[in-house]
Amino acid sequence: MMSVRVRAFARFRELFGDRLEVAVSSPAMIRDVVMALGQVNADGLLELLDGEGRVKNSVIILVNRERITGKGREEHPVADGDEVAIYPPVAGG
Amino acid sequence: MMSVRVRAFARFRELFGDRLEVAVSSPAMIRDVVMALGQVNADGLLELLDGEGRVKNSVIILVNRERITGKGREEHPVADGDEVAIYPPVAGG
Amino acid sequence: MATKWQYILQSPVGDGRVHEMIRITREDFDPAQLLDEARSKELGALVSFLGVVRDDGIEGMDLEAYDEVAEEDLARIKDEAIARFGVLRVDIVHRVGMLAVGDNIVMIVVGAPHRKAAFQGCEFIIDRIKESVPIWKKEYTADGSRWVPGEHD
Amino acid sequence: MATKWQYILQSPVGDGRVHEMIRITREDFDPAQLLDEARSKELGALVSFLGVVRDDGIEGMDLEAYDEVAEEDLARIKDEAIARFGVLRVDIVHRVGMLAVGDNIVMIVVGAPHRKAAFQGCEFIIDRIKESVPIWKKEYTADGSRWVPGEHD
Repeated sequence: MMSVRVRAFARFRELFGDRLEVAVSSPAMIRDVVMALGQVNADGLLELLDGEGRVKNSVIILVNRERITGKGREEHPVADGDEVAIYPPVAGG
Repeated sequence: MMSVRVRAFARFRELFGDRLEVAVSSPAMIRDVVMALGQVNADGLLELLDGEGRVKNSVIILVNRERITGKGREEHPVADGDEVAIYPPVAGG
Repeated sequence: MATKWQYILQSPVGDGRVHEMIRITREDFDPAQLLDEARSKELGALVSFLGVVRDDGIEGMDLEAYDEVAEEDLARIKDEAIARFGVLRVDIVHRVGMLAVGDNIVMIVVGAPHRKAAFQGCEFIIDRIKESVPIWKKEYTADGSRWVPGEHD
Repeated sequence: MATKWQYILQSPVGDGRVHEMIRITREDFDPAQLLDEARSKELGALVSFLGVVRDDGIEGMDLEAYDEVAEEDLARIKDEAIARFGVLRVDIVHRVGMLAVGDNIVMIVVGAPHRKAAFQGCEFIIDRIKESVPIWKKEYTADGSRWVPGEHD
């Protein structure tokens, strides 16, 4: 098992908290981290997923402050100690 | 004869003065007023005219603060006491 | 030389406390104050343009206007910006007279509920001023002077 | 809740007396001072955008940011504006925390030799902030609260 730091913002912060640690088995990918959030808030996890159980395109994901995009992003590797951030579309300015 | 007030700006002010009165025979048109400026400064008048002796398109002409444009503008009537303004392209802002 | 002339157009806006201004003036103006006074809680977006005498080798410039016509033009341009873009507040101050490098020339402040209208309105106004309002600049350098050619010569 | 965080990026500009600022802050800022400090004789054109909490039936809003990423994004957007439009000076201040109607949210000041670049740079920056910088707003009304949807939802 390894530990990943998760940061959530805006609506997702309300669902999961702003900073948390989740334990996932190694090797891990983004999908594992997102699914682990179901242990914090199972209903909250459903808000992140579409009808096929994939993470919605509107959910923005960063690993170590770098945005991860593209069809295969859920398979992007995550290492012990990484910071994974999730947030909804931005609305600043 | 009738009297027309002329106002000139920028380069044209330097040539003719900023406010002057010119006498033209009635009925008069813009062309008569412009040509009368030759009595104030004959060389200056040449700066207003193109190769065919027409008033250059770049010379802006207003009568009573209304801009007069178009091919026939030199034939636009001018009445006793009117204010005719001439100026080069603007460069404010 | 342009004659001394100053025109202030006032219309109530917002809570009626601070008034819009359309002015051609020989006096300096305070950009900070203009921006502050334009604020109101209806205006989610304020866009300002400040034109300054730039240090490109000149010693200064003399600005001249056909005051009465310039004022009418500014008021008409303001109305056009309101009609075209739905902006709610417009201030325009343009100086004439002798200015040194670094001096204020012109400031435009445009307020709107949203940013797009404020940007469009502000840029529209300065573009229209540069192409149509009877104001001229004569630049002075160590070697002499020259009239700045119009953008629409 | 966004953590308290403040970042100031400083780089010499003009005579080196006044420095540019890229900042996310819980403190209020003074638009007039920002505009004044941006002035220099190289900058013939200064365009500013000020965003204010607009009175459209809300009582206030709470702003939250992913501070570290937002700061990096603002610095990158500034560099992009410099590279794309040739602007010479960029200040960006964005607040987070609880704001009331009429409060300042964000200010961008862009200086360039000429107006076109200053307008393009300023509008580019606020557009990019709205579409990509991790900042969110929750609006509070008499009836409750709601997250403001992103422009690029």
